[in-house]
Amino acid sequence: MNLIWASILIPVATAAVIAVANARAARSLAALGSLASLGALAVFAWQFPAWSTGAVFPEPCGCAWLSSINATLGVGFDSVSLLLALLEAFLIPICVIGSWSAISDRQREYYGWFMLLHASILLAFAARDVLLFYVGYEFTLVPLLFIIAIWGGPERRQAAHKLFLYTFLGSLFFLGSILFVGWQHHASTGLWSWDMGTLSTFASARLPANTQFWLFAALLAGFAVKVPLFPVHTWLPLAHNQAPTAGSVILAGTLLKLGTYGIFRLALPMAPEGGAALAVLASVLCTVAVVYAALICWVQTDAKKLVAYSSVSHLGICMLGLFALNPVGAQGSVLYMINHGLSTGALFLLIGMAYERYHVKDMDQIGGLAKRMPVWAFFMVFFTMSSIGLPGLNGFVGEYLCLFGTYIATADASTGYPGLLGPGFALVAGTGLILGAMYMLLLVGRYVFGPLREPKADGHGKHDGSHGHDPHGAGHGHDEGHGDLTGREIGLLVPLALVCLFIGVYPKPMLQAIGPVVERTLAPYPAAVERTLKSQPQAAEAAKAEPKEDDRG
Amino acid sequence: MIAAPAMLSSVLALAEGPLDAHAAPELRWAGLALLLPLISGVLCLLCGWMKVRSKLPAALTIAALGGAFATILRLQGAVGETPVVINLFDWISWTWGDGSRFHGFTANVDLYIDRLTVFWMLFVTGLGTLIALYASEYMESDVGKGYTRFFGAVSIFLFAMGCLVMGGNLVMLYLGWEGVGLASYLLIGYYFTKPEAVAAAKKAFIVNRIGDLGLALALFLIWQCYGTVEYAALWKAIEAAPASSEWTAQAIPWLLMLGAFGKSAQLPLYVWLPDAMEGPTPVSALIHAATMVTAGVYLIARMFPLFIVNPDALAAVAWVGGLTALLAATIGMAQYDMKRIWAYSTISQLGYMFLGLGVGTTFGASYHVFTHAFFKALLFLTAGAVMHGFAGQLDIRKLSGLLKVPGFRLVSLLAVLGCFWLAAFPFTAAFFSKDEILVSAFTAKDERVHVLGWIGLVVAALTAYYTFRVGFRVFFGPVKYEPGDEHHGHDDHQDHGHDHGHAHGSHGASAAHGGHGHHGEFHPHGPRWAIRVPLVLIAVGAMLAGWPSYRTMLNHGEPNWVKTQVAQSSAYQGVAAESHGSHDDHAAAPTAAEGEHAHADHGHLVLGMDAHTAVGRLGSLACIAGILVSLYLHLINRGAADALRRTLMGSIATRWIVVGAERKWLVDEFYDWVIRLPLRLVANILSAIDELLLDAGIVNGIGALPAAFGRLFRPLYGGVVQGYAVTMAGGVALVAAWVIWIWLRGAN
Amino acid sequence: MNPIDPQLPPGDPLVMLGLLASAILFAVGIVGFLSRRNMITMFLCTELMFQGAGLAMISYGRQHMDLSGQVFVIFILTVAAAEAALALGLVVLLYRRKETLSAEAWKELAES
Amino acid sequence: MIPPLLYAASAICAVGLFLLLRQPTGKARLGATILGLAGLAWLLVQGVQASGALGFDPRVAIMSLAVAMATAAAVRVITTTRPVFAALYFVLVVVAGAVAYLVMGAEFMAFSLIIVYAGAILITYMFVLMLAQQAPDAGGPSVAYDRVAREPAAAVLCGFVLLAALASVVGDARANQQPAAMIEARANAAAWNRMRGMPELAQERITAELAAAGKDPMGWSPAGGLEVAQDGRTAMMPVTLADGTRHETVLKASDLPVNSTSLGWELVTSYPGSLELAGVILLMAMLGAVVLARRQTDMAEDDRRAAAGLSRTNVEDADLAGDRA
Repeated sequence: MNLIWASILIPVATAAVIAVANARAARSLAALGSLASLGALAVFAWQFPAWSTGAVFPEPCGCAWLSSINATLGVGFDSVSLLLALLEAFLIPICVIGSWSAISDRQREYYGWFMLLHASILLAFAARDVLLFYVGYEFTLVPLLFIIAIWGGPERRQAAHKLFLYTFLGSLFFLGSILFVGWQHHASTGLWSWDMGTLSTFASARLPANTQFWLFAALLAGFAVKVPLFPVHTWLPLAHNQAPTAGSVILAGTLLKLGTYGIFRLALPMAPEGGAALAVLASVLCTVAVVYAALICWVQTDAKKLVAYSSVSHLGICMLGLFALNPVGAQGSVLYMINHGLSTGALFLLIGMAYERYHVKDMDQIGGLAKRMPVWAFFMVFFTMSSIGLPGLNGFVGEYLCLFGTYIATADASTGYPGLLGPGFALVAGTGLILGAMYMLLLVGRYVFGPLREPKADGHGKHDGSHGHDPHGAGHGHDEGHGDLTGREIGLLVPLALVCLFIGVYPKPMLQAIGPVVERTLAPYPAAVERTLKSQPQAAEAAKAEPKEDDRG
Repeated sequence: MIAAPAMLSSVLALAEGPLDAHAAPELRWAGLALLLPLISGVLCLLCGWMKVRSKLPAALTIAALGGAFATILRLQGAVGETPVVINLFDWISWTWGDGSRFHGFTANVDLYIDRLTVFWMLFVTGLGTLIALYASEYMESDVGKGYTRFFGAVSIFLFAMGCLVMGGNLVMLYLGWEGVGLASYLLIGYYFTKPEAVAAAKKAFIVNRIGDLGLALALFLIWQCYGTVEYAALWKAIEAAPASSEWTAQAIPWLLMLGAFGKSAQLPLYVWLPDAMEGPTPVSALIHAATMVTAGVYLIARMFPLFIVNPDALAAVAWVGGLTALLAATIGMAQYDMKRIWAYSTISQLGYMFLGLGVGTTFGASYHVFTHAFFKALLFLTAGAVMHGFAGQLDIRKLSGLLKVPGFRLVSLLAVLGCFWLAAFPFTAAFFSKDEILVSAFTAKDERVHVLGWIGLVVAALTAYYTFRVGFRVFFGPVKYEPGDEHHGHDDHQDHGHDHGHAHGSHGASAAHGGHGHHGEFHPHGPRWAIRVPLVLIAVGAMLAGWPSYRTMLNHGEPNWVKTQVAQSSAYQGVAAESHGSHDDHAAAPTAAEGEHAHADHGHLVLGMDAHTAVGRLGSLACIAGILVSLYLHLINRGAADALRRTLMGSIATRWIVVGAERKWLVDEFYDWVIRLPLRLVANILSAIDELLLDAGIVNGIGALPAAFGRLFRPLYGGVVQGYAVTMAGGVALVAAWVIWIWLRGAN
Repeated sequence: MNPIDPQLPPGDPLVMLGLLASAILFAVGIVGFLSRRNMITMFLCTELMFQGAGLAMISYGRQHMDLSGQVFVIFILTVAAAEAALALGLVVLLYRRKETLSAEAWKELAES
Repeated sequence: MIPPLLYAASAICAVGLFLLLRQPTGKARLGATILGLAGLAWLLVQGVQASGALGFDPRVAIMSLAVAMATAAAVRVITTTRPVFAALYFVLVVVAGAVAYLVMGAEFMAFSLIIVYAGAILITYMFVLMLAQQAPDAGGPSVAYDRVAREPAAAVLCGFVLLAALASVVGDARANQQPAAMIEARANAAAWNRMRGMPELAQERITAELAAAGKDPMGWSPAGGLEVAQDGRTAMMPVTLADGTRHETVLKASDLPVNSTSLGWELVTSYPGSLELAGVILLMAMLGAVVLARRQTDMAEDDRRAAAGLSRTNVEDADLAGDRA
């Protein structure tokens, strides 16, 4: 408990210190603070006793926060949220140190905001009280708004606005839903409670199916914006494209995961009837997202935008796994959240490193950088392979379990978890593998390989007016700018690569840690899915009578 | 509190898996075959890091691959009739619910060692070692630049191939499958500054991915039907419930087939292989001729129990194989680039193997894989040696009489020998393996495939023709050559010629150098020992590849060694029962089966002869006919070939033959127009929809609503103070009126 | 409740007239403020509104027989005087800037 | 008072004013004026009726006239296109207002109004008009930009919706009317209370009474306390005479202090803070006016021209700058 709060509050304290400290010391302080936060969390994870039980540790305390409605400061982790929080704490030092050379403007503010962003994301993952979760979830927007709007690319204002308003609108749905559930709980039991477990148990058991349907719909609508799911994704490419490198990394790495985590943690357990009823619709959206975003990636010329759209496609697969409503898919989905954070974060980092040297992201103007930066190219290929799911690297396990889960999510109950999807969904989403290879290799083929194309005017001329690149930096850019990665940069990438490799080669501990939580979350689903299947008699009959044609696919 | 340490320790515990009691102790070391290439890969990475500027990476790789070969040789002696599963460590495995069948998923890093595995690994590691040795000289101009990258990728390839072949479950196979794809990608794109190479690498990877999707879906289906993806458990499950009529079970072979066709370059996914020749020649030899492309054959052979229950799928495999063989042979006849011809011949030969699989002779297919691996590697490596010596020249019109060029005599000799094998000249190894396939085609129970036997014979003739077209043109005749445009292998060599606009294989432009203009300055340099030794060894291997058949022939009744290997594996499960049994009645007793050989062929007469005899004679005839035509057109009267071409081109009726064959039947263009361009169009439209309709239209539109609403009232705020006053006063008035109205209503 | 209820005690007609007059003056002041362009006239109109307010104060003071109403008129006068001083100072300032008294000469608050 | 009729009268007034704002001439102008006055008259009649008072009261007639005059003058203030005339009409409004104050018994405020408004504020306005309109026809003719009212319809609508609303309250005044006796009693109580605070006000009465009683009319001092009679109309004030005896003087309503005295007392006793604040406001206004005026003089000619959006006049400066360069 104390360690959790330590990991959350250390960044806050760091931000406070940075605010009054010397501007030159800001970056070192931020690095120290983020490493200390990681350390605290790592110690907690080391001592964490519930890796294999799926339980929440420590039991969330009843420390009052808003005592009139019994909102508490309850924090605690189960293995899923702990893994995600570890991912966050792991990425933040990388982001901070990765910004050392990129940000030379208003450093104190920058690192201060970053620390606050870190704290709020950790808070969201740690919170066991839904209102506290909301606070963490929502507060992330504030630092991110400033990070993008001040240190972003040329269209940073618009991007920041859109990000803020769009996701804020989404979270209103989410807030409304949890307030509704809390109020229902009060109306029904006379007690206020905002504990996730209590509310989930209450809502899933006591609310009628119809209410659950709308509850799930509202929660899904709220989180879908953050994930982002297909029709509500358009803020993401812009935000990614305009954000400074570290902002993109953390946005892709963990901020989007808040959406998927929200669905996993709140929407699915609270409204199983709704989840079962809406799984097909949501999965259709996911499947569309996979193909749609992948095709869009394929025609992008901006490297960062390409990777941004790939996030939409990848998260489509991730959510599809979740909506398979069986342990295979959900396992894959949770693992995918982590993997996506690692590999896409690394790709953004790499693109940012090249951008620092050339100030160009457009692949029409720049390419073949492998000749100049072989080490960079190595990592680029490595993380590309991780991103397109090469077995042996992290992407594979999550991606394949997601597809696998989707595939076996048929009405057939031999797995103990009847599902509503099936081979059709897996087939369409599986084309994402092909398309994924197409666009990622396009990226590698043009950006990394091929004849060397460099913008004629380096640094100075092509500077596109974004802040955050100091004039001095552009000055020595000519000598140093086109060199290969520096030791610091390699030092950032190597841990990422090692973690990717480890997860790919030995995912068993993570699978075993995630498994019990997933089973717990999905416990009400077999029954709910059965009911949904029965309520669609023609579909169920068709599924049984004509197994050759999977009509829902 | 100690959960995490416990977790960590389990990570590190790569415990030796439990072995079956009767297994030989050597099997414990099977993992070395995987580990050694992996180690050399990591060491190569370190070399790259340290910027090693010597041939150290090559030495490391050769040593590691040699070690792997030695391991496999030991296994060869130790492996028994029953397969052994060795668990290296747990990979993806967990259970849910009660953990019973269908309540768990297990795909560990297991090795499944049976004779098929060892047989396959034998030539993979053997050829890998030799070709690495060859490459250590071939690539020497890149020392300090791409040298470590090259050998690192080769190591990765061998590791992945090992996973593919030795893996104990389909997910391991998949790992290898994608891993070899990655290695192939890296090696095709080795000259990464050359756009063609990058494009070819990408193409290879993407086309393979289509097949991979099939394989992945098949994997899911297999789990769904049988509840496991581990071979050992799978065979048991199939035995327990052999032929399910569920569509799921029926669909498995079709999806597996898709995977196999992708990796092994069969119709309709063969298009990547010719382009893959952009890679360095040793790579073409190792990956794109001898080993990786046979993974599809391995897959189907390994999964044969799933195919045997589905005659339609088998027939499809046979037809695809036969047609691919024919198509590729016709294209190969009309190409001028030596490597490309060998590439098409590879596709064609792979077609034979699939034909063999389709007609039920896993033995024939595997045997052909075995023989083909040697002679095709030989041909590629000699081509590479020629290319190495002649600055990248590969155009068969610009090379002639190499047998007489000093330094190239041995290479040429070996190349011509290789041509004999490829043409399946009577009593060469390929003759026997091809014979096996064709006999099976003629005698298959499924009569739909008999015609494929005739197609196979035609292809045999075509093969002989195009093989010797190269042989006669390049190695015989008057000495005449012009160097390529690549300063490959020169000491003053600077930059791999990527700065030249085109590939070493592009012929048209090199003519600009003008016939003998270069002759004065250009001295082809012959290969040294590191190229010669592997060539000779491979040639010996190619000869020895026929040894099993010679032995069978000489002492009638002795089982073919290859057949023994194949028969004691899943590849023969059910074959005896299903197939007509021209070879065996029972997988476990090939000896007896061989004896009944003659009886089994009764009733399958080809041209009134016993199938074996007929195919032997017809095959020899086809081969010799092809060689003779080639001899006339390409050695005795070389002008005649051009004249023939002109004649064919002259007539509208025949023009399409030449144009089609030379332009590869426009398959690439067809794919471009039918798949890539529409997809690109759709992608552009979607991109526009996303940016204009979804984002700029709907999202920004909704975002603009409040602003638009505000703009309604904009005239009130013209900046003039009264404008604001009007609103204020109006607002006050309205509020007052409203309050009064409420009050009045309440009062009355 | 009907105000013309005979049961009610009779009201003071002076108060009624005073209130009506105050309302009318206030309304006319507003109308003037909104419809005139001359800044001086506009300020005169605000003075009209002050007049209305003052009259209302006096009327209610009379109705309740309370002197506070008159006291507030004193304050209104104070504020009016202060306003006049400042406002007219501003008017002069503005006039010097643009050589016109038209309020429409000043549109800097407008968007774009 | 029936709201619909009230609203109808307001509407007639509004139409009249609207027509007048459009600067009609001749008969149209006459018609509009008559219409407006008719509406006004109806409104006033309703007001008087609503009070429920019976019989003729000359004060009501005077008040009505004053109101009519104020209204008419106010309308002229906003319809005339000549600012000077507007100011003069405003004086008329102030005078009419003062009459109304007088009638309602606020004598002090009536005169202060005239002094402060007509005497001080309006004079300031006239000064400003003089300052601002340097044209030959300063103050006299209408200026071009203000010849036509802007948005008269919107303005009239706003104004008269407000009028209707406010006029509705007038009815409320009757409904909330407390019995006269009660009001009077309370008012008397307040007045006696004031008297208690300043017993000197009763001096005249006490002196007269003592003189009549043959005692030393000056030799008394207030004994404290004031006993108000039951009906509140009279009160008994005890005083201590020079000889120490107690004398009780009976005070009548006529002995209560006059308006100005009471007002002064009320102001000082009940609103001392507000009074101070008012002083501060006036001071601040004075300082503000000084600052506003000063800033203007500090500006150079070119700066002012630049501020006014005009081109710079001082071309020599530019030339000099060029030479220097």
